[in-house]
Amino acid sequence: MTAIEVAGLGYTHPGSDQPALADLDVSIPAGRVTLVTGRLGAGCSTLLEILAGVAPRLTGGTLTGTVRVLGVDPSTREGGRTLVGRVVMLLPTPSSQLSGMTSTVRDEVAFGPANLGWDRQRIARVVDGELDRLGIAGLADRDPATLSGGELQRVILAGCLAMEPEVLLLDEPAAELDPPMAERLYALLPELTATTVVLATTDVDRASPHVQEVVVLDGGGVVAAGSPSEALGQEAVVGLDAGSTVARIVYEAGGRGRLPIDVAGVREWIAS
Amino acid sequence: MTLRLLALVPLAVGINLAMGQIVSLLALPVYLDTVGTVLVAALAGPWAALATGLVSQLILGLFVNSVLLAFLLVQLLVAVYAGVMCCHFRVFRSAPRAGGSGLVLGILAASASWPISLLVFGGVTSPGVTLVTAVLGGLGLPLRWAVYVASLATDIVDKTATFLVVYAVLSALPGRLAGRFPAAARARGVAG
Amino acid sequence: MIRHVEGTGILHRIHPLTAFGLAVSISTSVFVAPPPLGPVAVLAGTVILAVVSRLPSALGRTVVVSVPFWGFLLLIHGLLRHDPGRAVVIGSRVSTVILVFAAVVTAVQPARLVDALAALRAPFSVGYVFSATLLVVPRLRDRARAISEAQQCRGLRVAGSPLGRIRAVVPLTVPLVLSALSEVDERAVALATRGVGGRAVRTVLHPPNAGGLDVAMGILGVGILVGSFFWRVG
Amino acid sequence: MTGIQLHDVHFAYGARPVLCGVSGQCGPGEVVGLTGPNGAGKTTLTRLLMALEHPGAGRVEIGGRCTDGLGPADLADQVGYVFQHAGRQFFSRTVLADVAFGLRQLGWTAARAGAAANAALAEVDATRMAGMHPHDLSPADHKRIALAAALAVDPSVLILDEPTQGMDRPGMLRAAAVIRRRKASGTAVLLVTHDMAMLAECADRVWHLEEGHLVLDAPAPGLLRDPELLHRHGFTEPAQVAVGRTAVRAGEPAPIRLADVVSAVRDRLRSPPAPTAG
Repeated sequence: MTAIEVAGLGYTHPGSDQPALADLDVSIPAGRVTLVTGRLGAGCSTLLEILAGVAPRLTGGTLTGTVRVLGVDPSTREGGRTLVGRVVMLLPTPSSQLSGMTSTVRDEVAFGPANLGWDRQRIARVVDGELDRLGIAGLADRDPATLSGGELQRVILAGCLAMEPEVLLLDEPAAELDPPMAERLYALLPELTATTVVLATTDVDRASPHVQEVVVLDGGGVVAAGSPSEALGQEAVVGLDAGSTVARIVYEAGGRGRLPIDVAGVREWIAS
Repeated sequence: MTLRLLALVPLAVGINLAMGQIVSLLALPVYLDTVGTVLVAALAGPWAALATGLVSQLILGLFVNSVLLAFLLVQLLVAVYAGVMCCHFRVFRSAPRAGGSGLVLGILAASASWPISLLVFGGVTSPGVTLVTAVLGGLGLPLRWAVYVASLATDIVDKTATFLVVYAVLSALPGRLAGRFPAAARARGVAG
Repeated sequence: MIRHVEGTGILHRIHPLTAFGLAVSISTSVFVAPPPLGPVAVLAGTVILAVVSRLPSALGRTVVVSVPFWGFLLLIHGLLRHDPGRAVVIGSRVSTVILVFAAVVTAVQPARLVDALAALRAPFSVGYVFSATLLVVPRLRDRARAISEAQQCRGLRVAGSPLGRIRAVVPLTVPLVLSALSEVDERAVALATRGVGGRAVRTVLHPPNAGGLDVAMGILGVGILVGSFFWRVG
Repeated sequence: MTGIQLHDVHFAYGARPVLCGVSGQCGPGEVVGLTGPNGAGKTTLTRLLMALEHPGAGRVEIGGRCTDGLGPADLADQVGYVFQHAGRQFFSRTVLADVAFGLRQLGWTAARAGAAANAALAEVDATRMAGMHPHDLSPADHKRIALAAALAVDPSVLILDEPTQGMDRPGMLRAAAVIRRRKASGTAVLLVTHDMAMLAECADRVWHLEEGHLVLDAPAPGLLRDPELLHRHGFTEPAQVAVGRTAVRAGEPAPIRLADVVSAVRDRLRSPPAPTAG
């Protein structure tokens, strides 16, 4: 079953004459973790903004082609309203996502569910669940304005998950986290089995062990899609210098065809 | 109110209140505390500017010094003036035009704050202005005129500088932002 | 900026809107009550309220702001115009307003005020703009400082000739404003993605409730206003 | 002695100690990677070096001068500093004008400043951005432009706070190449980073700060080749080092830099070693 279906998608940012995405076709399966990657500027973040319905409705720009998220067109006003709370996006900068309307972490996590109009018992239940899942129950009574960037990003993620979204979009979620914290965030993703997770990042080495599907973009279109070893090991992808460092090393050492993307793969490759 | 306006207003208020940090570092005799309001007038029109002015003064009044609440009307005057000037007169087409509009606003703002300073505060406002007032009073000028002259001098300098700073910002606006605030191009007279 | 301080005093315990109503009523009374004794009496009453509510930081803040103000008043009205009584009247009025709002703002947590407004069905935008501004202001102030440090590390001098200082305005203000503007979209996106703008009516997480203390403070507020009015006319 | 010298540096914000007796030196032509968890005092140390703060006790010397009584603008002709949030310093309409700004502040003529700015942009491979608006660029390009602005002064000391944050691998390798070139011409470089791959590319030594104490001052290659030492300080081994280890014979030191790992793998593919016993 697919959660997201995109066909012939083109998009140009406001004030720009270069299209950011051109004739892009992709389908993303429901209930799995999909990594969208490419070189910087390949259009991964832009794709997420379109899926979230914020581009072009909120941020402007021009869109062509068709987009269906959970069967709905997020670029229309009506479609966008239908998807409120069902499609949720986490941005790279935690500080600009903080609502400011709450004095405790617990209430900050409850901000999204409260906007959906849920009753207080249901909110309390999901908030406690997410605080536990992300290991931040100890922060529950802290003032969110006093947290570090890494703590705050987990609070905002908990706030996103507390809305029980069907689709979770993560745009460079670890950009402001230190490596151990980034690792913990990626490792959490496969546990979200009830949710379709789409992760956009160039941090492929750290993220790829925790994803089930990969889509590689370049020049505004798709160059490869499939399982991590299928997509990231393709010579065309490695040749772009996008994706796995390990595969790139083997490529530069003269390796061709399907390339290994992890250290174990290299051992086999050398042995064969 | 759209979500973008909802996001813009707090940031513009933040600009108003953060300007004090910069002018005190540079020890300049201006406030520049309406830069955010005038900027929003150019970027998003008079209504957004009015909201920015209102929120600025309320936050200042509640969290910094409640006597500033008395000058709420002056902030709103700045917002309305800037909104009208941006919509209809393209005041940010050139630096002299921007500076001139700021100068006129300085006269209007001083005239509006004059009765408040005089009647509510007995002529005592910010330390710098009050010192000028006291010197003029000591020279024999009647209090009401001493207050007017002192606030006229500071407001003209301040509002002219404010409009020039906004002019500098608008002319340095990158294409990515300009594309997102189409009204800015109108205020600069480069399109529409 | 005045910051909220946790506490258990009277102003901490009453409904946020009762507290603000009381502040408005006292601020009005100090202008209604007949000078010279009226304003002095209202100021004295407000000081007692702040002491009883255990808000020393609001009192301290008021003293800090009031001292230079009284100094100038005494200079202009006492020395230059030989009317110290007027200085006392204006000074009492202004210090009362400063103190009563400082006390209420110190006692009422912003999030509680926002919840109180939401419980009265105020639009989401009112509460959001108020609280988002409180969050943004200190951040932009910090950023203004960071920008000035970055430019100084590139050789910009912020002290010295007036012309040099005027020239420094652009490298200090333009980056601040542009960085603030480039956050607009990000913040709007964050709101949209956290369920703002949907069809639902927002749930108020902690609706504040009003009790007997609120009735008493309400009577006090109205009483002060009515009392000062009759003192003036009678 | 130029470069960076720290003599028993103490610093506290109010009652909270941030740096407790940090000593170390980074000489000309040396690249030191400064690591540590968030809140360990890394940023404070760079602020002391830039004379944005002054030590409570001890001495900070940079470019041969003690920072006591100096301010950041006094050091601007000798020290280049790239801030973590580099995008926040730009205000000009073009990248070129912004890079030249610092030089003009030092009293250089417009012609000399323009030439140096162009050369610095070429050095970071950003010549095509010279005429663009800095705020139209990505955060990764902001880092690149800020690096060019720091290089344009031809500083004897470079302080870089997370210079590769937000960059992809090609961007990181480009930045590393620039740092190696500057190191070869005698610049002392302090590199604050979480990026192990970046340390592998260009660091000579690593200073590791924990709670204000310098707990490790070790050669970078040795640290990167020692999985146990890495783990003890909360680092993860960069993938390239692990690949390098599979490519060399047991007992041989694993290559660290990406280019060396590539040639080791290439050699291994050409001439597989005789299987070793055990």
